[in-house]
Amino acid sequence: MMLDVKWAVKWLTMCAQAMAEHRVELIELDRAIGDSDHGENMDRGFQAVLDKLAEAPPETPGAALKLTAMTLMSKVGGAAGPLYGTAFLRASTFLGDAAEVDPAALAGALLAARDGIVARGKAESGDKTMVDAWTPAAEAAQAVAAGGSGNVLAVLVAAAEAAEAGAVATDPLVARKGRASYLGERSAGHRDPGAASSALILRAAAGAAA
Amino acid sequence: MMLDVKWAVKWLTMCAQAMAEHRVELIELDRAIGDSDHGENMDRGFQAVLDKLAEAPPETPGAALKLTAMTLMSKVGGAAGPLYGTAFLRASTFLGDAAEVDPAALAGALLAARDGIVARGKAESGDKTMVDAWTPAAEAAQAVAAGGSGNVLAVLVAAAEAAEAGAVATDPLVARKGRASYLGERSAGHRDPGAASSALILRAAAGAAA
Amino acid sequence: MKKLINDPRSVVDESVEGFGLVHADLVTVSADPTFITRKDAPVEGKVGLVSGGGSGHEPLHAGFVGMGMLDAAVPGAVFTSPTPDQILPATLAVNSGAGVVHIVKNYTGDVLNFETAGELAQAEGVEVRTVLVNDDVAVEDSLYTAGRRGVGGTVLVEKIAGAAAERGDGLDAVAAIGDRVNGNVRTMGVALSACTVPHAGTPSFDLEDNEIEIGIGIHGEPGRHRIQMENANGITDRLLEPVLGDLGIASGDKVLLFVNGMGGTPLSELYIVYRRAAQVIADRGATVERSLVGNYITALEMQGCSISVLRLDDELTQLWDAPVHTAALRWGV
Amino acid sequence: MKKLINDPRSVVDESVEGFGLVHADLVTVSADPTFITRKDAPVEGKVGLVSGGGSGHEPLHAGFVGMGMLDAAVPGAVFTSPTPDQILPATLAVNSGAGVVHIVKNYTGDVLNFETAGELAQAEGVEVRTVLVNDDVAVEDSLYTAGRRGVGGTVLVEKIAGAAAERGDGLDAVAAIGDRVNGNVRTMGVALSACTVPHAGTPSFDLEDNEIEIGIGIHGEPGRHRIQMENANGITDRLLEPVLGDLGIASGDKVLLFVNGMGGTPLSELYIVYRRAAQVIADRGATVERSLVGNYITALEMQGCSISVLRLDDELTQLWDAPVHTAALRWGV
Ligand SMILES: Nc1ncnc2c1ncn2[C@@H]1O[C@H](COP(=O)(O)OP(=O)(O)O)[C@@H](O)[C@H]1O
Ligand SMILES: Nc1ncnc2c1ncn2[C@@H]1O[C@H](COP(=O)(O)OP(=O)(O)O)[C@@H](O)[C@H]1O
Ligand SMILES: [Mg+2]
Ligand SMILES: [Mg+2]
Ligand SMILES: [Mg+2]
Ligand SMILES: [Mg+2]
Repeated sequence: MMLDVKWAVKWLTMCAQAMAEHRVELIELDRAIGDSDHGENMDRGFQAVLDKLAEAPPETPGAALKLTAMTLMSKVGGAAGPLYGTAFLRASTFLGDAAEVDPAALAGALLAARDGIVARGKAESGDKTMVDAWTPAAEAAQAVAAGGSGNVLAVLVAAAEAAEAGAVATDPLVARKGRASYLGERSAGHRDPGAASSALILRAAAGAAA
Repeated sequence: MMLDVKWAVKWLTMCAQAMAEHRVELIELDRAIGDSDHGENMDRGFQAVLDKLAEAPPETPGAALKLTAMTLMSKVGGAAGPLYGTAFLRASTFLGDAAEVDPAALAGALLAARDGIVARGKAESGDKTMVDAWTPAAEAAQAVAAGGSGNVLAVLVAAAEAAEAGAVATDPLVARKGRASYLGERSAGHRDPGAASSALILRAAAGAAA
Repeated sequence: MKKLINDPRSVVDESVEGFGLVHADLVTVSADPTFITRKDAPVEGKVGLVSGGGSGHEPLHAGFVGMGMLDAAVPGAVFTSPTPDQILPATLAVNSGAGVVHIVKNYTGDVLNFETAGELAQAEGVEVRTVLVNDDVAVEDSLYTAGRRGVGGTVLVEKIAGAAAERGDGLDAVAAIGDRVNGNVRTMGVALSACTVPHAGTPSFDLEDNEIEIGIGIHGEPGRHRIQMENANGITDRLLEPVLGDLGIASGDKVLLFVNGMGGTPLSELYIVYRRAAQVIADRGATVERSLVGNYITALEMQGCSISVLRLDDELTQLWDAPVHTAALRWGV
Repeated sequence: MKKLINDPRSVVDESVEGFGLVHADLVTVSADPTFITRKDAPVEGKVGLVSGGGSGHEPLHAGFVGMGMLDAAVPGAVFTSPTPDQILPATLAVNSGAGVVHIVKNYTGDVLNFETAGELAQAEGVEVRTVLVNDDVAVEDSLYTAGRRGVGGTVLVEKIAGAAAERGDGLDAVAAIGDRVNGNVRTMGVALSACTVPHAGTPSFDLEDNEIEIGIGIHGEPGRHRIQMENANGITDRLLEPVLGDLGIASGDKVLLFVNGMGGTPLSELYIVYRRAAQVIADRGATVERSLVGNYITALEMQGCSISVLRLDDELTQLWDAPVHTAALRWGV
């Protein structure tokens, strides 16, 4: 099975649904160790993505992700806007104008997204950021894709599960990047909101392929 | 029995004690229908009276009341400062430089105080002000004095009781003067703070004579 | 109660002392009795302007002492009018011989204390006129009350009468300008939360999470009535309607629109209220010629605002535009 | 949550629209994307100054747009940095050819978004320099954090760099002055209460009645540590000590002392804090040459304050004194 632009649009639509549904939860996470805006920003950003998708339906998965990147960049603001913008842009660049995405390309795109976040934000694993969701996700995707089963769904489910585990694993960490880092030790005991939204995004990717 | 300057000083001392003791209660009454300052202002004012009495002990009841008038006028502020200032000033003028005060003079001084408050504040009975304590008090004092028993204590006890009843009787009234009048109907159901402090002052007068 | 204070009883003294340090180029602070005068007072040949009242409304009045506005401010205890023994020396200090205008907000305490001080000053040979400010339309039935309160309009009276004095108007003329401003300005306010008087320690009234007080004054007193929370446009309409109605603002009128914060409301929200108020006034065919938005007459940390509308004529506009140099209002210099 | 707003999602747009109406003589407001420029931008031959950041800190930044200060302000959503598609057109609009300085508070979001916008502007042929403001001494261990935050010092950087641009300094010189101010200013803040972000609807943190947060930023985030409530002098000492220590203020130094309200604290209390801070500085043998007291960089309706100290030299003092004409700071004109 290969992923096409329909999947991409469904993914982004499910992202928008997930952000709307978990808006308050993400605000609450950000309230604890940040400035209470993450859920609002992500919700606003993905609603704008929906509008753009309706205005000018993309023709390839790469084009859908590029449109997403530009929209998030111009509508989200804060730290998450440029970081997610870069992630989607790098993934889009990786996919080029291919009409279909196979497991290897998929895993490569996820890794490119992760690398984009790291390049932009300079966070390392364990800094209690979205990187702690994306790195295990990209690695899990690579592992499944390398296994050669040829199943894009399996790649995405592995990525989503790893991202979710990665987000949960941020709970005890002390933040060293982003706004939560100002709290020092007091940031421990709370989940990183960006890692949580990353897990939602990757779960939506799997959901759209199911 | 006649009242002398010792009584006057004791009265003012007991006033200061009463204001300190009932400070919070008077603030609370003023909080409900005014601006929460009456207890603080009366307490500050009578503490200043104590200081003045110690600095320059007066020789007659009239002198003690004049010193009180000037001190309240310059330390209390708000509506109560000028009103009580005028009351004590008129009472002082009425007593002149007599060394002793008999029941008739006492009742006359109380009436003069009441008249001073009315002249200054233009409130009528039933307007839910301190006048509602002073008018029945002055009348009760007159009645007892006119009875001719010759008992200053009885005059003061009658005045205090009438003032206390007058203060309680302000509860259901709708204020038509002072800050509480802005509340309109909402001022009903609360005791007027100035009537309450007036009752304290007159009870102290009786206490000092007991 | 959490406040940046040391002792409820020293709040006014310490705050005024700090004010004097910051604005030493503009004012002189006199302690015991407490009052604040313009650095160069008395100004030769100029009518002196004195205002005052309870503290807790900062920047009013001390923040308006300076060139083109007040010559002296007399702060009482929090929410308590000052006493004659403060008002009198302030009056004497700013009298250059041209007489002094007292600008008094209409509260029983303020009126009585300024009245006494005025009489004492007259007795010392100083001509005194009083401008009574009573612009609060929330006080509906002034027959059965102590009369309308002086609220937001006070700032406009002080600025415009101050400019008249500065340009050299005589005593009666300055008082007449002050009265004219007062006659042409109306105000109404709302509280979203109460304030806490330092010595009281508890909020001045209790509001539920979904309630607001319409028609409040500036002393943390409850208002005329309590309603369910509404949005900014709805609240603005409620405040503005009686203001415009009472003034009889009609098509062609020129006005100054003043949205004043009560102390604890963010500036950004005042601009949202202003936006609606400007729309409503424009819909009436009137023109907002001048504006003022900010915290100028407050009730400690109360959340809420008041809206004042002043009907302008050419002279009032000119006087409004005239240079002013005080801690809280400054332009043209 | 009770706020004078219509809809959490329209707060910034409506507030900026109101601001534009009130200050139409000073600024032009562009909607979609939202940014505010100086009325006469671009000013021929002058280096352009652009700042921006999340909303909720008013009057920062829009209130500082005008002669002698910023050429443009770019407001994001509440507490959310603006996006490159706002920052870029603002940058282009104020570029007269002399280049543009971005004044950026050091937060990941602000840095990333301004960085992108700066690259895009460079690509369009506009020279851009960035002054990063990071004056918050509450962030102790900058190795293990995103670095010190930009807080109160931002106002001083904007004023002084603005004056340098106004007198005709070139692009690198203006940026260098901005960096110099940033290098000589330190700030620390306290919160007595939290603030409520409109879209969140609940306070940004929970404080007991007797607790305060020391070392807060301007986004309603909790601070470095929580302590029992103290009096104003005690709190002032706690804030000032690390500020003076980090700057190494010694006898003979001249400083600017800036006591900033977080939005919900009465002005009178800020003067009480100022009074103590001035005493402490005098005790060190340093001189307070210039002062600023008021709500200039806020966190919505948060109660609390920050204290900033800027070490002055003759040039910085001169630039501070230079005329400025904005909605929130005005003198000399
Ligand atoms: N340097 C960084 N690298 C990677 N992720 C980061 C970095 N800084 C912040 N983040 C992520 O951004 C999230 C916060 O996003 P958001 O609340 O939208 O932005 P802001 O902090 O500007 O309010 C954090 O939870 C974290 O996951
Ligand atoms: N016109 C008046 N005549 C008589 N008493 C008045 C008048 N106005 C106010 N008072 C009295 O003053 C009291 C309030 O005093 P206080 O709280 O000290 O002054 P303020 O109202 O200025 O805060 C009222 O409770 C009332 O008894
Ligand atoms: Mg955030
Ligand atoms: Mg009172
Ligand atoms: Mg009072
Ligand atoms: Mg943010």
